[in-house]
Amino acid sequence: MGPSGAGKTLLLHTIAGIYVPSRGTVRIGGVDVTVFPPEKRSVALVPQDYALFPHLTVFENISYGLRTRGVGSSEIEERVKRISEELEISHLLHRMPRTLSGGEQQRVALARALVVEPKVILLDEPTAALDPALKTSARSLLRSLHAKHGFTAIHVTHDIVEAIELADRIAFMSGGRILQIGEPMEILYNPKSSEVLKFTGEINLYSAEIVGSKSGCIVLELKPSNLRVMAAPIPQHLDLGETGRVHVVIRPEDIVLSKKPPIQTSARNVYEAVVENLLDRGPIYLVVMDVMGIRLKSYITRGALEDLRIKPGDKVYAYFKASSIRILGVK
Amino acid sequence: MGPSGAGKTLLLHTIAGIYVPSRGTVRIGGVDVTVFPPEKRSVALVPQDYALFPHLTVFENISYGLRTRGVGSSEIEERVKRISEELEISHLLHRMPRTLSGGEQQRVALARALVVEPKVILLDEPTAALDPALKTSARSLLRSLHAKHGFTAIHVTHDIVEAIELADRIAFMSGGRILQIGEPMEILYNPKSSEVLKFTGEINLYSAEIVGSKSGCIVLELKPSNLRVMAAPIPQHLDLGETGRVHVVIRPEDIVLSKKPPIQTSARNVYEAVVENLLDRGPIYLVVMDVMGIRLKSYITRGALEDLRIKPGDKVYAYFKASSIRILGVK
Amino acid sequence: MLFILIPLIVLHIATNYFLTYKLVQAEIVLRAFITTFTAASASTIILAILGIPLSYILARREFRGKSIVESIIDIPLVIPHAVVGILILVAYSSRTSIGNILSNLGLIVEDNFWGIVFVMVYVSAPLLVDSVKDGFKSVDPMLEYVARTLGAGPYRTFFTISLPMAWRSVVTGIILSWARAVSEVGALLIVAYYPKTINILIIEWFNTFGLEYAKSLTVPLLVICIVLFACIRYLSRRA
Amino acid sequence: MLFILIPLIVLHIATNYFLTYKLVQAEIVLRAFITTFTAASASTIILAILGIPLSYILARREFRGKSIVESIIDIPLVIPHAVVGILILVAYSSRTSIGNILSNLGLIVEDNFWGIVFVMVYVSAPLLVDSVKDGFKSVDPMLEYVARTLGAGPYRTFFTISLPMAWRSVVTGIILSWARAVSEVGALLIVAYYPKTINILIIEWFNTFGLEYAKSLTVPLLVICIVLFACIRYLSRRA
Repeated sequence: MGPSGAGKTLLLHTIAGIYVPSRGTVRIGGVDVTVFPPEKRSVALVPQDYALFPHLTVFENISYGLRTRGVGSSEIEERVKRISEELEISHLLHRMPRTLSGGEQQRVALARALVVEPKVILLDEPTAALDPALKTSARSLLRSLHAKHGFTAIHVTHDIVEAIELADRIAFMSGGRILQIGEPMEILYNPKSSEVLKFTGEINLYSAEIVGSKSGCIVLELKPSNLRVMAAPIPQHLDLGETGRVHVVIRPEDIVLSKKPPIQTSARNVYEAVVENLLDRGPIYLVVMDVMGIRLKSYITRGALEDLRIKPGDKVYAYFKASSIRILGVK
Repeated sequence: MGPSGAGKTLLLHTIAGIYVPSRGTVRIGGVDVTVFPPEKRSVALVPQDYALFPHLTVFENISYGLRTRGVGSSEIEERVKRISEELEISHLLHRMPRTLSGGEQQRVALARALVVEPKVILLDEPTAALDPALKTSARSLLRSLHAKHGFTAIHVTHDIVEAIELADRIAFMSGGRILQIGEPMEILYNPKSSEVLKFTGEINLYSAEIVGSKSGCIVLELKPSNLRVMAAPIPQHLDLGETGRVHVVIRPEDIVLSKKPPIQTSARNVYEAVVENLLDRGPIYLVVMDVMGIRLKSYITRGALEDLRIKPGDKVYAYFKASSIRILGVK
Repeated sequence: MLFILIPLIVLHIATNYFLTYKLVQAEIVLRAFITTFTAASASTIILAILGIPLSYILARREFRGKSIVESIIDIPLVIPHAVVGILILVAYSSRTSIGNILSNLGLIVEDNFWGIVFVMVYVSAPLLVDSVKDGFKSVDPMLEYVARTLGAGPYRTFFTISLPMAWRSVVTGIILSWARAVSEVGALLIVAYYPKTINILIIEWFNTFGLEYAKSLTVPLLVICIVLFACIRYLSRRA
Repeated sequence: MLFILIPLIVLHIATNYFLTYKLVQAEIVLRAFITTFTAASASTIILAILGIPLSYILARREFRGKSIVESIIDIPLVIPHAVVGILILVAYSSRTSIGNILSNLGLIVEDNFWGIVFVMVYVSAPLLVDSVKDGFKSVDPMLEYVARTLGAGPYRTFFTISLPMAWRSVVTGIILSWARAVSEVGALLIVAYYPKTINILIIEWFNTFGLEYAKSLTVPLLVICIVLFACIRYLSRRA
């Protein structure tokens, strides 16, 4: 993960063997492959624009890697059939890539990479070229493929949401350097440099557990405390798995503050919070609060700040609508 | 104004004489110029990418139209100097266009068009290529130029905010047809087709008057009623003129509803409202309310709606932060 | 690559530059150079006058049969050189009806300066038109529209906007067509052996005096062509 | 445009097709056609074998002196045809040291089939390399990288991805260089008058039998060239 221009794609190409680094080594499964050509590395690359071979049919695209390995034609048929069914692209096998939609192209590119059963699969911003509506379903497809096939995926993205949703470990890159490597929570809760901090931003991001539902909303418990929040129903395409553990985001501008407790409103979540810090952000202020061990961040105007006379240590009421909670997905 | 692909630019080019229409006539100041070549029409075109002549200096660009008219060189010097000072580009006159920033290029293109004193000036999305930060200042520049020079400007945009801010009359186009022509308020308050309605959206848009300021905020009176609202201070680049009349926008998602009056909060504006209508918008509802003759629209979740048991005719409290009010500009 | 380069190097080594120096001063050689370069220049000027407006129309307008016109202009690129000679003679020699009109205007083709020019125009037309057309295509038409709305008529717009902006391609096209004109010999052998152009003189001397003399004659010609070529590369690099 | 078209029409009208039919069956004419087309085909095959990999390297790799290599390859475009003949003779005739080695391999240049091929390769090399290079440049390198990660070696990638995707430019380049090879006459007059190619036969007949015979000889050659030209246009239109 990292901002654009951080060298993420270049790193991916170095791993794939497209670039040979002038210093350093590339190891895959303990083997030093630095000087190996790409075809000897057992890595499969899914570039950002998918790079389907335009002169070959979908079937020929998917089977390309098998044919180069000299797999027998009946086995090719069999394996292409299996992966196509899994990715729901069996009906596309005779088509040419240029006739496919973005989402279809992505699945064909994934099938082409997966069918050779590589040790490592390199995904270069796989959702960047998709419509917003397709992004989420593409992410859950990647998650389920990963769960089933157990390959190592190196997934490049500049989208913090995508990184958190999918990654076991995140490497944060900027200016050609990896600034931090760790589990998503580690990166988010313990950014080791101001670059990382700036990128993770001032969003409210929590790990949470679904504990029930009430009057059309679902009830979440924010971790590590047991703070309960009400959220709008989860979109159907999100597969919640069995744990019910999710990540949620609340934008600071969606959180309203008051000095006195508000009465029951459509802003469903009301909490008593202790102000920890006030940070000047130009025309607005960022108020950092603590709610039962959960850190909550809210933007308020300079005028409101003066009027409410908020200062660190104060007790305030923070509240936000159930619809302000964005559920990112299962972890 | 209209969505992209509506034929706005084509219409502009037809007025400029770049396309000769197969049917219909073009009249400028009562004269039928349909078959006139562009150079006989006294229109000046400022295309979207400004189309400065890259092989000429800024001075030569601006003076191009004067030279074609055979204006004497001392008068050219004089007039270019005047318009450059007005547009604050005197220091750029010796530069080549490719060395200019987007905002500078725009001003040079405007100077090149204005210096020939055309009857009509055609602006094709003049702010579309600018940074968001420059958009607002470009709009106020256009407004002040228009006020000073008194040309007729035909300004193409797909941005409703820009249209409302700048136009005396708006023609709404879609699919190559003009669906409605009228003053901005007429288009907004009385859209004649569902196309127009969809484009003007469900934003809360009001005419307002600045009546004072209080604790760092300014106080506005929404028209036609005398509803007072608190808004964050006006950005400096907005020239409020002398009337103090402005347009303001509040997004429906920024308005919070409750059944009981909330206590003083950082959401500074609290009103008693009567629910007029509830409209299903998929996962959320649009609540249309009346506050002292002002129509207020808010989105709430299905869960909140059920919980609050809102129905048409009910009295609710609607409130929003001062920072939620966006001041569009003077009218 | 070496195959192309070796002859150039060997020629340089094997040339008797003293002989070259003497030969260039011989009247017949000088006259052949003058004939070649005047004819090439005349043909390029004619082509520029007729071809630049044509290129502009092909770059800007869409009309029925446009691709046929473009194809016809490119035909000389694939016609064998001897065939070009025959074609010019068949169509424009003074015995034909068109040739008759031309010769009344003083434009005699057979063994005449104008025959050389005709051949040169024929073979170099596609190079000029294609290059200039690409140049005009790369000029944003919006610049021309803006110039028009600023009061410039179509001619003024062409000369103040379109032509200055496409100048690199125009110059490249002119050099290419000039070099192609100088190169031609096959068609000239048929249409106009006289007045002798430098290429014909090289062949004639090769046949009568042998390689040594012919070789010395090629050096100045080669130098001129390679310098022109360097100009083209320089122009296309900067664009 | 008309200037180019008129000769083609006039030739069509003025040709004695009966004579053409008879001439094409004459042994000397047949042999000239065969010589021309075999030599052109041989030179094109040699060029394809050497030129396509070279084009690929020029399209894909960056190295010092790349632009010099590209310039050298384009030089034959601007060298006058008679000069090309002299250059080939100077470098590769059997009296030179390189030519000595070549003639020991049976590749004699003077008045020999291989001389024709040498000339043809020299003049058509830039056309093939430039066209094929553009073709490879238009293939997204990412497609090649992906093929490599899927297990294809560099050669397999070239033959299954790069070459099939650039085939239009490759075919266009081959046709252009073949047509250019057939066109050449100036250099052949110097390097290899014998075995007679069709262009040389046209010039010879024009000098001995006059326009009527030469004219009839050009028609089949012209038809072949224009058909090939139509193929190129068709290919470039579809791309």
